[in-house]
Formats: sequence, structure tokens, C-alpha cells
Amino acid sequence: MIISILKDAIASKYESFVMQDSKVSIDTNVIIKLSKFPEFMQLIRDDKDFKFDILLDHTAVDYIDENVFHLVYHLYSSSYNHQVIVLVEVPRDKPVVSTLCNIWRIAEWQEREVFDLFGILYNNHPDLRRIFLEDDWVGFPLRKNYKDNFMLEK
Amino acid sequence: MENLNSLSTNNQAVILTNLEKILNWARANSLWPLTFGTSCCAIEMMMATGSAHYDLSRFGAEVVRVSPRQADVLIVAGTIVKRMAKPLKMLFNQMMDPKYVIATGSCTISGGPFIYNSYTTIRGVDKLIPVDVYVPGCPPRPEALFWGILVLQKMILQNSLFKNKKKRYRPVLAALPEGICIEEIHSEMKNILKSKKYL
Amino acid sequence: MINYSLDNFANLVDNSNNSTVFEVVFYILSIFITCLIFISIFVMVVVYIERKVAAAFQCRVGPNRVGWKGILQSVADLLKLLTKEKITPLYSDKFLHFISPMLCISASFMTLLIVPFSPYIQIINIDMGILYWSAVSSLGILGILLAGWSSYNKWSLISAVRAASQLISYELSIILSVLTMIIFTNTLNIQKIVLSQLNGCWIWRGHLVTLIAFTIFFIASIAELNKIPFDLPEGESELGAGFHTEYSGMQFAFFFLAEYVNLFITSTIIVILFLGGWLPWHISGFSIFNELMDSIPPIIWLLLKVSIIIFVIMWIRWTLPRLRIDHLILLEWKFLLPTSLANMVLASFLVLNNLYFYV
Amino acid sequence: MTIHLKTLNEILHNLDEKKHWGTKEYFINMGPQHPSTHGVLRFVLKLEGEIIKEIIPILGYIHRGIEKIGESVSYRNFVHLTDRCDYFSSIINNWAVSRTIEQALNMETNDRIETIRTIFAEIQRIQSHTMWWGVFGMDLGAFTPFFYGFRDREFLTSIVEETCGSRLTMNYIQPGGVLYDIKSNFIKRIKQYIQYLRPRIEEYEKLISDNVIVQKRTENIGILPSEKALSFGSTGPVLRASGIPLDLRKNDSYGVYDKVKFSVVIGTKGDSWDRYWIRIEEMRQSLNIIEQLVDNIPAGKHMVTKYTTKIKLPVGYHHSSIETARGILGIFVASDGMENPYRIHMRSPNYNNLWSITDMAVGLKISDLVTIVSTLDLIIPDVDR
Repeated sequence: MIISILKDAIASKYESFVMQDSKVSIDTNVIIKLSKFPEFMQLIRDDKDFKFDILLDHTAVDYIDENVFHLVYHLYSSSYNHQVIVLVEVPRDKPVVSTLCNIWRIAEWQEREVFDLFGILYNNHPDLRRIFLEDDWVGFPLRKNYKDNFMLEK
Repeated sequence: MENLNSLSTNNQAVILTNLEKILNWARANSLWPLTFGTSCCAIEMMMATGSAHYDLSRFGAEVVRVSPRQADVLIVAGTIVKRMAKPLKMLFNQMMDPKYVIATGSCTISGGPFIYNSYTTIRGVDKLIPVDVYVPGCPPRPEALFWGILVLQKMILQNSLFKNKKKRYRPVLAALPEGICIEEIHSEMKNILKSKKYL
Repeated sequence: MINYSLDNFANLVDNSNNSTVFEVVFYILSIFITCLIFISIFVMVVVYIERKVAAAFQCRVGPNRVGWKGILQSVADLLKLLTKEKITPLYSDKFLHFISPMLCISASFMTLLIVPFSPYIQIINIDMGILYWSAVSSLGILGILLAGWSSYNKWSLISAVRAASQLISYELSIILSVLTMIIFTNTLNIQKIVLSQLNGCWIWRGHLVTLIAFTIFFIASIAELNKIPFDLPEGESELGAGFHTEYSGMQFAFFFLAEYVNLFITSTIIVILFLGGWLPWHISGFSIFNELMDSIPPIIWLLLKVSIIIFVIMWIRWTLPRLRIDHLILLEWKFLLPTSLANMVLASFLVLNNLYFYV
Repeated sequence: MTIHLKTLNEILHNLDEKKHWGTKEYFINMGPQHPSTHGVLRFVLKLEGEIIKEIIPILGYIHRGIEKIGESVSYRNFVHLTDRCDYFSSIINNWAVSRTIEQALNMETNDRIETIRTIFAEIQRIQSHTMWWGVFGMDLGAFTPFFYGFRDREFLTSIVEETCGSRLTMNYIQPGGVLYDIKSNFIKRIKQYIQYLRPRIEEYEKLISDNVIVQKRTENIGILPSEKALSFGSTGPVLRASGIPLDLRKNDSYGVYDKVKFSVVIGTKGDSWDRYWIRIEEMRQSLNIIEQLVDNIPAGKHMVTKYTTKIKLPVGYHHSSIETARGILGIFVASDGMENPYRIHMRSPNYNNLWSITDMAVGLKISDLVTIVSTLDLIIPDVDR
């Protein structure tokens, strides 16, 4: 409930950043245009009305049918105790997005995790390499079209 | 498990037999485990070795060694994934003979809850290293681990040191009432996995 | 008062000079075997007791399956270690790797020579006894340092360097406390040090000076023994197994044995310097009590006092956490060393003015 | 636009080999089998002497791909996988999944369920902290605290086992209730336990907190200022030690936390000592919470839906977070309306708490690294998932 109110507030304040026509319909989250994405994150962190100072979580969802990745950023404000989920759509063919390392330090490793499991590339990331799997691992396991002979599928 | 008498009386000098008995007794009663735990089973293992309620030291096995060179028994506690396979093998190779392996928990025995759809979990630690005793449970209670250690002690007491040096005893599953041979479980598991009727 | 005579020791030393080669060899061999038997039995007993004491502190039972109440537990451990495979790592310095456990154990063996178990039971009584002890016991460091160096293991190396810096620092405090006591006793001969306490242990007689010396000596000797809170060289949670990471079987057992023999000998030296060695406990005035105490053999007295010290060391070991390396070095160089230096000055002042208690 | 993908080997062979004289830096490998990395965490340390110059955590030694498994199991089955992540807050993990599902379905639970859940969550917190206290002592080199911590945990484990039927991986809290109703003598035993633990905590303080060595080894070691803590995404006791009172029990007030009195403990400096002390204090707070709740558990059913009911979440994103013993655990579900989640993600508190070590431990010694890892209280299966 908090999220939906916040969503409206953010959407009205940062109108030019918010994507209005998305292929995937989501009610309670803010979807941001890819081109303006890191700018928006910087703004929303420093905004006195929102103060999202913690990047709680970052992950991705693979929509193979729509041919997009949804990058999910979960922000939390320790001073106002409110949270919001920011989504960015990235094309599946060219999954490149700017890094948030210089905004939140933790983004460095959260992005490494997403790179490891989804193969999303981050621009200007200081240390982009696999984190859970070995460096010579082939494929990105959490993509929907991941195939592995080792895996025993039910 | 084979009977003790059938092994020790055959054509062996009395001195050797007695020496063998003494050495086996010493080895069975001084099993120093290696600190090796990857996940939840490690906690129950620690509960067994390091808790006042269970106290593995009663069997003389509380001297947990950090260095694999000094350890006797490798208690594999917790899931083994592909990345851990290499260090695990290395640890096993670094251990000095005589060495024993106890696999605790369903993850180490078969992959447990992570058997399906996991791209890293190794389904059974016996694919990497030879296992002597399997202790089932998820995670096994400390008592179950004790049972496994007692079974291992029995196995060591039946070892023949001089006659059949390389002889390994068939690995057993430390479950009630007597140890079940692991081969039966393996064949059963293969059938289940082939038919895919499970779950 | 009993008049203990030291003549028989002098005779023993003199006679050995005139004996044949065979006799000398036999003499040395018998000493060696006696030492070996004593050490193995002693170490096994102490290890068993330590495990039981640890269990008691930790609300456990401790070993109780092997033999009656588990007393054969250490025997099983030793036998297993004897028959365990041992290897030399591929890139290690093979000779040094082989020799360092021997160095450790032989240093401990050699210090055993001068331990006076009673006025009559002592392997050799030399006039420089206490100096000999401090010189030889520090040879053990060499074994540890070489073990860490030769193992081709970075953790071992860190451990060895830690051990060296720690042992060398704390050696100073030990020597200074010993010197303080020598100022009081006026002799280096261990038997004479014991006999100088006929009228009362030094720990009571020195106006707090000897008490300070005792405390410093005790702390420094725990550090020498690598026991918690000073077990940095083999700190399990930091360095794994420390300098003996690459050792297994008998070679590891040597380090283990050396550690426990050192424990015994250091406790003995503490007892000799401060607590009257094998002398019985007397209360002046109570003649019946004193006679009763005299009837207990001196060796029992020594072992009793030593076991109390060992128990206290175990107590500390199972209670305290470990220091950090820089705190450890600071404690020595900034606190213990100046204190013991000042203490020594005070001691000489007391002795020059005959101010300590004569009883 | 260039994106350079590195490998581990590249980093490890990046030493300055030209230098021949003077002190050299060297790499040393700590883990994955090392007693104080709490499992299979691996650090590669760049050292100069004993001083840490750089620290590279390497993960994945227990990465089982739980999120991938989660995509093919039902929501109920996913609950038991969360047990195996952070096994010291397994009930709280179960609660996080259940809460997400209940929020998504607008499922109403009754007071009895919420009270039981709260009590068990606090029991888990105490279990986790007593255990942590023991391991902390062990990491500092004192063996006895380890046994005391385990001893006190064991009493609680047996109480929990009586109701949940399991000691470590309980799988107790389910969507729509709890699996079993509490046993008849649960209340009696837990009251006895509270009476038992209170003096024990004082004993802990005597044994470890009052010890000069511990104080010297924790004070001003691994300072994490509040801005850094926020930037590093730390939560739980680690963040609270830095002085930020972020506790979802207060801020989000799920369960019946709004009906009980307790205070959020915060530190001042954010050093290891604060992190240590906060956990000790939290044990007392948890005891208070249990004491307030255990006497008046409301009557009612222990499960509002049948266990066999199949769960389908509405299409879209569902999210909720919960305060475990180590920080905020978030469950993020992308649902496509099927029985199994399209994508399920766990925001693990340990994963996010871990990384502040790359900043904190630099310039300190190996012993300090051990202290810091211990006060961060990491559970590696939860880091790797």
C-alpha cells in the first residue's frame, strides 16, 4: 500500500523519467526509461522528499516471450522507512545498462550477481566477473532458455 | 558386515594378529575429524562435536583438526556443489592414511532437496571421494552421527592391516537396524531417477 | 630441620669423568630411555587430564569409552599417530622439514636433564642449571621456525614468524625474572635454589618483588608455551594449524610431545624458583604438622606443586580468548620488560640492604 | 562503450613482481575450508607482513541455485528450501515466504497464528544469537564460550523440536498458518527457559564482555560509519551498530510486534564491539518479547487454509521483507499466475552484509579480519543460496 502511494508521488515528480507504455503491466512499481535510468537513481537518492539511501536489492527477471529483461531495483529509505521497486526494461538481445556503483557501493556486488546469473552487462563496472560460478562457466543459469546436461530436470 | 573372527584367525601369526588388533583398536578409538562443513549439516555436526549435551569427546573424537594432514575422518557435512568438488577432492587427497569418510545428510548422499533443477549440486559425494559410512537425515541428528561413528569404529576394528592391505569394506548406511549396503540404495535411486515418478 | 646434603651429586659428576666409554654410553642410554618412558607416560597422563579438565570447564564428560573412565584414550591417540602415514610436501625443504620436529623434542629432552625431582633424583646437577635451562629451552623456537619455513606453506610461515617474534620477546622477561630470583638466591645451581627456600618460599619472602617476578614469569612462560591467551603461532581460528600444518603422524606427535614436556618443565622451574621445589610445606611452630609434611616424599611434593601450576595454566587456557599479535608484543616491550627491569633494581636494593624476610 | 570482463586468475597474477628489494606484498588464500570463515567462504588476502592490503571474497562454494530450483517447485515447496539458506533463522525465512504469499493473496490470518509466529521468530533469534556468541568466542580463541553457546541453544532446540518436529530446518511457518499447533507444555518449558537464560546472559557478559582482551580486540576494529553502512546495503545488527535504527519489526510491524514493548538497540560507532554488544542486548529484548506474548496466546485455529490447497499468485510482482536475526530478508516473486513462481528471488541479508568487509578490514591484521567476519555473523549458504 505504501508502495502504490509512493509510486504516484514519484511518477508525478519525475514524469519525464517514468515509462508510461510498458508491455508488461505492473501495478505497484515504477518503471523507468532505460536512457534516463542512472540519472534518475542519482536524483531519487538525493531527493529530500524520498531519500532512498539503501539499495536493498537488485535482481532481474527474464521475460523470454516479450524478449526483455526486467531489472528490479528495490530501494529503501532509512529516514522515512518507505520502499519502492524501480524497474528498468532492457532488451534481451543487447542487455547493457549503466552501473550504479558510484551511487550505492553495494550495487557493485549485486550487479555482479545479476551478471553471473543473467548475463546482463554493466557499463563502467569496476570489477565485472562471475561471482558464484567459475570463470569458465558457459551460459547464464537463470535465463529461461538455459540448458545444462548436468541439470536433472523434473 | 563381515564377522571379525572370519578375518583374523586365518593363517596369521599370533603376534601379527595381536598387533593388528591393537592398532585397529587405537585407530578406531582416536578418530580425529577434519573441520569441514558446508551448510546445515555442519551445525548438527558441531552440535555433536562441540556441545555439552552430545559430546563426541566421549569416543575420543573431539580433537577437531584444521589441517587435513592430521585428521583421520572427513565428515562431509552439507551440500557439495561443483565449485567445492575440487577443494573437497584436494582435502581428501591431503589426508594421510588411514583415512575415513562419513557422508552426513541427504545432500551429501544423493543431493537431497537440491537434486532436481540445480545446475551446481553434485548428486552424491561418493562420485568424488570414496565414502565409508552414510548417515541419512536432513540434517541428521547428533545421535545419528554418533551412530555413524560407531559403525565406522566397528568397520575399523574388522580391518585387516597386513593380509589384505587394500581391502575396503563395503560402505554402509548407518540406519536402523543394521547397516544397509549402499549398493542397494544406489540401484534403487537409479530406478527412481530413471522412472522419474518421484515427486 | 632436615639437613639436605649435596655431596652425592658432586660424586656422581666426578665419577663419570673417570669411567669407561661403555659406562658412559650405558649411562647416557639409560638416561635417554628413562626420559623417554617418563615423558611418554607423563604426556599421556597430562593430555588425558587436560581433556578431562577441559570437559569439566565446558560442562561435558570428556573421554570415557576407552578403558576405565577413558584413561587409555591418550594411548590410543599415540598409537594411532605412530602408525599414521607421514609425507614430506613436494616443494618443501626436505632436510629441514625432517629435522625440525626433532629439534623441538630434543630441546625439551635436554631441559629435562636438570629437573630436580627430589634431593636425590636428578639426572645431572650442574652449577649453571638455571642458565642451562633458559639457554636450551629457547632452542625449541628454532624447531618451530624451521618447521614453518620449510613447509612450503604461507600459513606455516606466518605462524613461524609469529612464534619467533613472540618467543624471543618473552624470553627477555623470563630471563629478567630469573635474574631477579638469582639476586635473592645467590646461586645458579637449581638444587641450591631449592635449598635456599628451606625457610620459606621466595614468593612470600620478597616484599612483593618476588610476587611481581612470579607474575611476570608466569605470564611469560605461558607465552613461551604457546598456550591461550598467547597461542598465536597455532591460533586455530586464524592460521589453521599453524607451523605444524604440513606435519602428520609421528612428526606431529613430536611437536605435541615437545609442547607438553615444555609445559611440565616450565611449571617445574616456576615451582623451583618461587614455590620451594621439592621442599615440603611447613608452618613454623606447628612441629607435628611439619613432621607429617616431611614424611611425604619430596617427589610427591614437587609433582603436587607442578600439577597445581599446570592446572592453573589449563584453567587460563580454557577461559581466555587470544591476544592480537601487536597487543602481545606491546604487552611485552611496553609493560612486562620495564616492570621486570624495575623489579630487578628493587630486588638488588632489597638484597643489598638485607630487607627481605628471613623467617 | 567497453565492458571488460575479468577473471579471477587475472586479479591474482596482478602482483608487482619487479620490486626486488624491500617488503613485498603477497597473496594468501583463506578458505574455503578454514575454521573462521564459518563454512565455505573464501578470501584471497593481499598481505604485507600481516597487514591486509586488499581483500577479495570469493563465493560460490555452496551455490546450489535455489532460485532456479524455486522456479520449478510450488510455493509451498519453496518454503522448505528457505530453511536451508539461513539455517539459523529458518523459521523467520519461512515466515518471509509465507508473508509474501499472504500479502499477494490478501489472506487474513488470525491472532493466534501471528502470536505463535512471533514467538517462534524470537526463539530463533535467541537461538541464532546464543550460537553466534559461542562462535564469536571461538573465533577470538576462547573455546569454552562455544560450548556454553551451544548448550543454551540446545535447550531451546529441544523445545522447538517438540512443537515443530525438527531441530534445525523446521519448515514450520506455512502460507496461511503454522504447520502444527503448539504442544501443551510448550508455554511451561519456554517460561522455564527464560528464567534459565537471563542469568546465563549475565554469565556471557562476565566471560566475554568484561574481558580486557575481547574489548581490546573489538573496540575500534572494523569501524563502519553509518553512511558507509547504508551505501554497502548492510541491514540488521550490522546497520544498527552504525547507529541507524532500521528494524522492520518496529518499522513495518508485521506479526504482533506492534502489540509488544521492546526497544531497537543501536550502537554509536559501528565497530566490532557495537556489533557484539547489540546482539547480546537483542537477546534480552527477545526474551522480553517472548515473556510478554507467551502468557496470552489467543485461542483459534493454527491454520486458516488447508495444507493441501494449491497456491496460485496473481500475475505481477509481489514482494515483502522481514527482519531475520541477521538483517532484512526480502522475498521477491514474479508470478505468471501458475502454481510455481515465474521467478523467485531472495534478498539475502548475509550477501549484502558481507561486502562491507572489503572496506573495513583493509589496513588491519588477520586477527582483526577474523573478528570482523565473526561480528558480521555470516551464514555462507545464505550468501550463496
